[in-house]
Amino acid sequence: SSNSETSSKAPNKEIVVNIGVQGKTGILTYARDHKYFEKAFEKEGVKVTWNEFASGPPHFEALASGRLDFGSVGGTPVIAGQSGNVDFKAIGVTADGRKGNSILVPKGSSIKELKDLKNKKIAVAKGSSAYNFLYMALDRAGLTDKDIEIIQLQPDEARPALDNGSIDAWSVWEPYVTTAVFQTGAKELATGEDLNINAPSFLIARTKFTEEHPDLTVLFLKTYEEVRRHYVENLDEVAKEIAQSQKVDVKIIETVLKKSDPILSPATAEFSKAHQEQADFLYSVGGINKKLDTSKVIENKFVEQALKELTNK
Amino acid sequence: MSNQSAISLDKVNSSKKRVLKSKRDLGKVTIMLKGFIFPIVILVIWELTGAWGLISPILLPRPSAILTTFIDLVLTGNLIEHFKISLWRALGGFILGGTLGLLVGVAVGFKKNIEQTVDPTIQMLRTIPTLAVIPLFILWFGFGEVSKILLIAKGAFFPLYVNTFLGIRTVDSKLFDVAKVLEFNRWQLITRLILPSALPNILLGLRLSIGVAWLALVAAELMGSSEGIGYLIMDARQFSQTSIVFVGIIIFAVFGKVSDSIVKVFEKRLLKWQDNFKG
Amino acid sequence: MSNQSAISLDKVNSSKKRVLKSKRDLGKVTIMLKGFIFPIVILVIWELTGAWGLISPILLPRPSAILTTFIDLVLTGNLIEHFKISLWRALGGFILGGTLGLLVGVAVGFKKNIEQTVDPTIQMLRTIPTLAVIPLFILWFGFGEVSKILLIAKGAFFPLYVNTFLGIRTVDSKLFDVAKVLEFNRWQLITRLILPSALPNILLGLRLSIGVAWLALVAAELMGSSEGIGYLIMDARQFSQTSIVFVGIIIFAVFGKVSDSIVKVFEKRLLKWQDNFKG
Amino acid sequence: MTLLEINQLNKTFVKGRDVTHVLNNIDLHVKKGEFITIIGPSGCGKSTLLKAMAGLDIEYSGEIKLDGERVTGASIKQGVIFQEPRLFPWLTVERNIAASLPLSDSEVKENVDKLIKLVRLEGFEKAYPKELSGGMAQRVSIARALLRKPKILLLDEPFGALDAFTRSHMQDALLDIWKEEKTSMVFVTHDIDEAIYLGNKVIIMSARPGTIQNIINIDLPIPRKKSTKSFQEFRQLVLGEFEKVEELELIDSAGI
Amino acid sequence: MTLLEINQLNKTFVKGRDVTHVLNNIDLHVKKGEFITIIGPSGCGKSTLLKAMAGLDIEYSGEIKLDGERVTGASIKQGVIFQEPRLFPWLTVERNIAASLPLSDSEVKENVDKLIKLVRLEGFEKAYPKELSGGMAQRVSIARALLRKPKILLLDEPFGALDAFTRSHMQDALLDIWKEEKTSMVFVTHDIDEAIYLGNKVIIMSARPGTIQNIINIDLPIPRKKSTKSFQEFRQLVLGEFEKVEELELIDSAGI
Ligand SMILES: Nc1ncnc2c1ncn2[C@@H]1O[C@H](COP(=O)(O)OP(=O)(O)OP(=O)(O)O)[C@@H](O)[C@H]1O
Ligand SMILES: Nc1ncnc2c1ncn2[C@@H]1O[C@H](COP(=O)(O)OP(=O)(O)OP(=O)(O)O)[C@@H](O)[C@H]1O
Ligand SMILES: [Mg+2]
Ligand SMILES: [Mg+2]
Repeated sequence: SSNSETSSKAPNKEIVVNIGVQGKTGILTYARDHKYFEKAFEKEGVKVTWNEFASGPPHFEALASGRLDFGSVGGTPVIAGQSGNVDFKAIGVTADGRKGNSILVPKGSSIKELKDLKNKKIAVAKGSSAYNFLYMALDRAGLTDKDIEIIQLQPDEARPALDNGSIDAWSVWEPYVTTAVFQTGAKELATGEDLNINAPSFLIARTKFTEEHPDLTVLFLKTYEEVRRHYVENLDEVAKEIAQSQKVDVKIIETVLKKSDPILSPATAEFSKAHQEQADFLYSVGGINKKLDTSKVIENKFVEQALKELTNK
Repeated sequence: MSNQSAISLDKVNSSKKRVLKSKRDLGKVTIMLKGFIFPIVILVIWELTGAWGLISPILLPRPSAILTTFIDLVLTGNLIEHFKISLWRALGGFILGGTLGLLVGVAVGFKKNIEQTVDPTIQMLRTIPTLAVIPLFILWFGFGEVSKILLIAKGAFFPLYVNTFLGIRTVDSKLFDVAKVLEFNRWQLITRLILPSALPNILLGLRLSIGVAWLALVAAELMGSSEGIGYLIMDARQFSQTSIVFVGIIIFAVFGKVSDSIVKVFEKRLLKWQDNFKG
Repeated sequence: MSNQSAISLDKVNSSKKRVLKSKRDLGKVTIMLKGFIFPIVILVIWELTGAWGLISPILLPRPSAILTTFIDLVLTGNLIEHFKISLWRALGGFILGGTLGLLVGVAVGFKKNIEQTVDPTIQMLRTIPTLAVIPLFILWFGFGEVSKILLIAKGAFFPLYVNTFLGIRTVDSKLFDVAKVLEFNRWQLITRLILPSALPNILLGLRLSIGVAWLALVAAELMGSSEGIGYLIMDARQFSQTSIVFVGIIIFAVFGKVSDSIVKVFEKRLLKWQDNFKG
Repeated sequence: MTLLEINQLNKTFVKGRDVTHVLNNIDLHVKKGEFITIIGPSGCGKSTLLKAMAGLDIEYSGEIKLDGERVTGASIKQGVIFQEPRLFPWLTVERNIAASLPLSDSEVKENVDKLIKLVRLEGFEKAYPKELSGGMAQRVSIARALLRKPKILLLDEPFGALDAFTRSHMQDALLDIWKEEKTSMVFVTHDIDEAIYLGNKVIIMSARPGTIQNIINIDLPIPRKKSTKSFQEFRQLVLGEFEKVEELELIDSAGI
Repeated sequence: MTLLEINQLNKTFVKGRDVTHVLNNIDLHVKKGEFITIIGPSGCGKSTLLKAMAGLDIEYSGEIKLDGERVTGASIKQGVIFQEPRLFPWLTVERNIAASLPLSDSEVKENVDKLIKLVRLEGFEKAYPKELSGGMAQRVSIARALLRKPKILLLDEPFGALDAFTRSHMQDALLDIWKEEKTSMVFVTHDIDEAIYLGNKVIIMSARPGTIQNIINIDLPIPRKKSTKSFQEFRQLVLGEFEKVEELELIDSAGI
């Protein structure tokens, strides 16, 4: 009963693929700027439209309303979306997320290790991947949320708070981490890598779309993979390009890109487990109100086929 | 004869009065009911489309589902606590911003000189988006209650300011001449001429300000908060818990209407001297 | 003698008039300058505190830095394009919402019956936060321009609605009687009595609506957009490019002031018949 | 032939628990082409009565019929000149007079110009009400009512703010119109001379509650002269009646 | 002793390129305790002149002095009764009269009550202006001006909307106050009888531009009687002067 044009099976009607992007440094953003998808889908007579979002959760509102077909988001929004019963599939893993999140402390802070966070004010955006990361990091340090004061702040607001000292630490994701480090000399207290925390990010797709257009879904993944390969191989150039269009120091972009470490992979057992852990963890701290079986939304067949077709080529 | 007629008329009047009273009560109820026509029609259509599966419950949960969530939240989710906190914030911000708006509006309306100096700056500030100033507020005032209340106050300031200003500038200059002849001092000028005459506009500004305060609450509670209805809405949105979002929306709507009605009651009382078109 | 005096007076007048004209021009300039006192004082303090390193440039870049960024954005960053797009959206939303607000306000103000049926619902809608209705707008209208314009229209609707309503309800019932006696038809009643009389309030509503439209733009451009000043602001915040954020804020402020001034010019022309307190 | 008919009109104002009885059992018949003048103490209900006749106030008991039909609302059949000028402040003098009629229509324009001349406001066509003197504003409102050629014209102290000469001029102009158009007139005034000079009938009202105290038929030929003996006799008669109404002892010292 | 002194007053209204010359070389001296009445055609500038005397309009050439000092603004020294009642619609009758003075002060309250009795508005203390008749509103505004005991009282057609008897009563009440308080009075009226009945001097103005045409001293003893021969002689004199001003041919047909 979706009212989207894409759900129409009538062959004479033009099919439109709606893709969501967020941030300035992602593969999809890069692909949008170079019209990779337009070229790939043109052959099938399919049109591509782009929608930019400020963060992960709005993707799911758009998916639910049938206005969005594909997107790339972090693990936590995926869990949130599932808990909200949005009908979608996670059709591929885009990053292991080990380098994506960090806990930052301002320059010259007395906090040297995680244990020092006790009784401190820490800013984090609820529902983001950094939120999970903070809780897990605390867990590793033998602390709980009772030992610290959590301040709910979106990154845009947390940044000035960190700068003027009204918070002691900030759990956040890229590119905020690198930007803060470069601009104010903030220190990374702990990264996902340090703590060995996996937080896979996903490509998501509207279930109905994948059912009606499996071929287009595969095409989407294939195109994504092609762009990714080009992107990874030419990281320096990409960085320069983004830095120029965004008017940001190229060193920041380079660092962000290197850390983002994009992949395209099926949800392997390891990734699935990590993701399930994230969901269980969120439930245990009351972030979501029910226990989830995350495997229900994971759909590997498209990415497997896409990767196979690419190696065969 | 005149006496007699007066008596008979008195009778007519008193019986008429009784009829009038019950009629008036009935009238009031009818008026109230009229106001409910639209909301009820909408609710019914909404519930039915939901029940027939025409709209996904994730996007638009049915009224019954929202009601269930509402009861649930009241019983287990500290909804009342959230509401109280939001109410205090909105009230605090509104009182601060509204009072300032009124005072500055009076000053600017009163003296052309002050207007020429201050008004252009205020008009510039008016269109600065809230979301854009939040970081500065945090920088200057931290993210505690101060920032939140100031943010709400910023929103509440303008409608009252602008309306007070206009109200003062629509004071009839003929009455102003009277005030001059009677040698009103400044205080009397403001309290006996300007404010009463500007009252319809000021009360309108009040209603707009209350509305804006309530709206700014959402933005304010995005800022380092973990309580309040605004927080509840945005939090639920992150997790696609649409029925909670709607509980929040409905609380906003109902509260908006209630506070508006309260001001309207005052309006009726304070403006009984008016001889205006009543519709 | 009377003739003579008339002539001499004529001379006095014409020379007086010339003086008056240049005096008036001078007056206008002074008035403009007065309006700049505050902004300039603030700018200077701001620049100085920045130059002395009292405030981190990331939090609050100096005016000169903002200016540099501004020029840079104009030359290389399509600022003009962004501005045009935002302008169209704001204008579209404002025209849609404002026109509706005016029409509904006239209807509701005009007929008590309509008021009782429609106004309660509208007052409820007024305090529903924009951020909370965005998902519904996406559901119903997608992310395209329609959604954005509707969102802006939603904001622009209320101030004009409420002010028009009040304006109509402050029409002197004495003049209303005159209109009845002269058998004005409905159209004449609205165009010759109600609108002119409500004009001061309607124009105020217009100014508030334009402001709100401009503010709602930020929220609207958060929604699946990749152009516009609102988008520019939100986007720049990702890399803490504060000076871009400030360019956006200042564009908002300046535009707010400019559009306000335009309405005020109209106001002066249209209300020259008024005999009111001028401050 | 009766044009306007008022039967047993009673009017009360209710304010909270206070009931003010303003008009008491008013019976009045206005024949076609009749000129009726009303005098009475300030606050006795003259304006209230006129408002009811005009159909601007229908909250009364009793009935008012125009041409045999109940008056349920205002219309151009009943022209009204209010006690205050009540001009539209946003319209110029000529537009105020034309009001709902289009000035672009050359016939309307011609009539408006004629009336402006009649009320002696040439040169002020484009002036706004705030630029007029009190008497000038009142003359504009007179012109406005005259433009519409109503069946019955209700005038509430129309010449109150005019000097003696402009007033005489306006009185005669009104009489001319009355004779030409056969408009029925109900004319409220405080000037006893004016009442006698103009009316076929002078109605004397008393106050609290407003009652018709007496009706005096003036059967003098028109044009009348105020200096004639018969005029002065009517004057004494009306004054005597009015005296009863007011029952004031200060009449003598007032030197009338 | 001169209380108010007007020298070479000229007043013009400028509107765009139009210049209207309203007052032309007005010279007028008002002695302490003098009662001056002004008559003149509608629109000749009487209200404009009064406004200038009151200090409400200071954009003129020439000078106005009160007690030897230039008038630069309004004050309670110059009491004013405007042509329209100009009541504060949000205040009841008694509050309108008290205005800036506190009714809680028993002396004020007493005076207000006395004045309410004087203008015959007992029972209407708590009424709002919209509940008053035209004449009642005017009486409230008279009471308001009288409460303040000004040095000079400027009255702009104060009794225009009152019936003959209330008017006589008010005229005598005003004369009583004048005699008791020695207030100087400047009284604008359209009623020639009233002008002669009240004034020491009648000032006759002509229009476009407003000029003082003639000043007639009325040296009749007070109280005056309108029926006396000497009164009627003054009446003829004033009428004759006024006639010149208006230069109308219709005076005769007007039957004055
Ligand atoms: N809206 C109202 N509410 C209460 N009382 C009113 C209202 N309007 C008029 N009255 C009362 O009705 C009475 C008659 O008023 P009306 O205006 O008819 O008098 P009038 O005869 O025209 O007097 P005037 O000659 O002074 O104009 C007055 O006593 C007045 O107080
Ligand atoms: N604000 C104004 N702008 C332009 N002209 C004005 C203004 N106010 C008054 N006038 C003109 O000044 C002249 C005198 O007006 P004023 O009110 O003094 O007359 P008046 O003698 O009091 O007449 P009335 O007896 O009718 O009250 C009129 O011709 C009027 O048009
Ligand atoms: Mg009356
Ligand atoms: Mg006057």
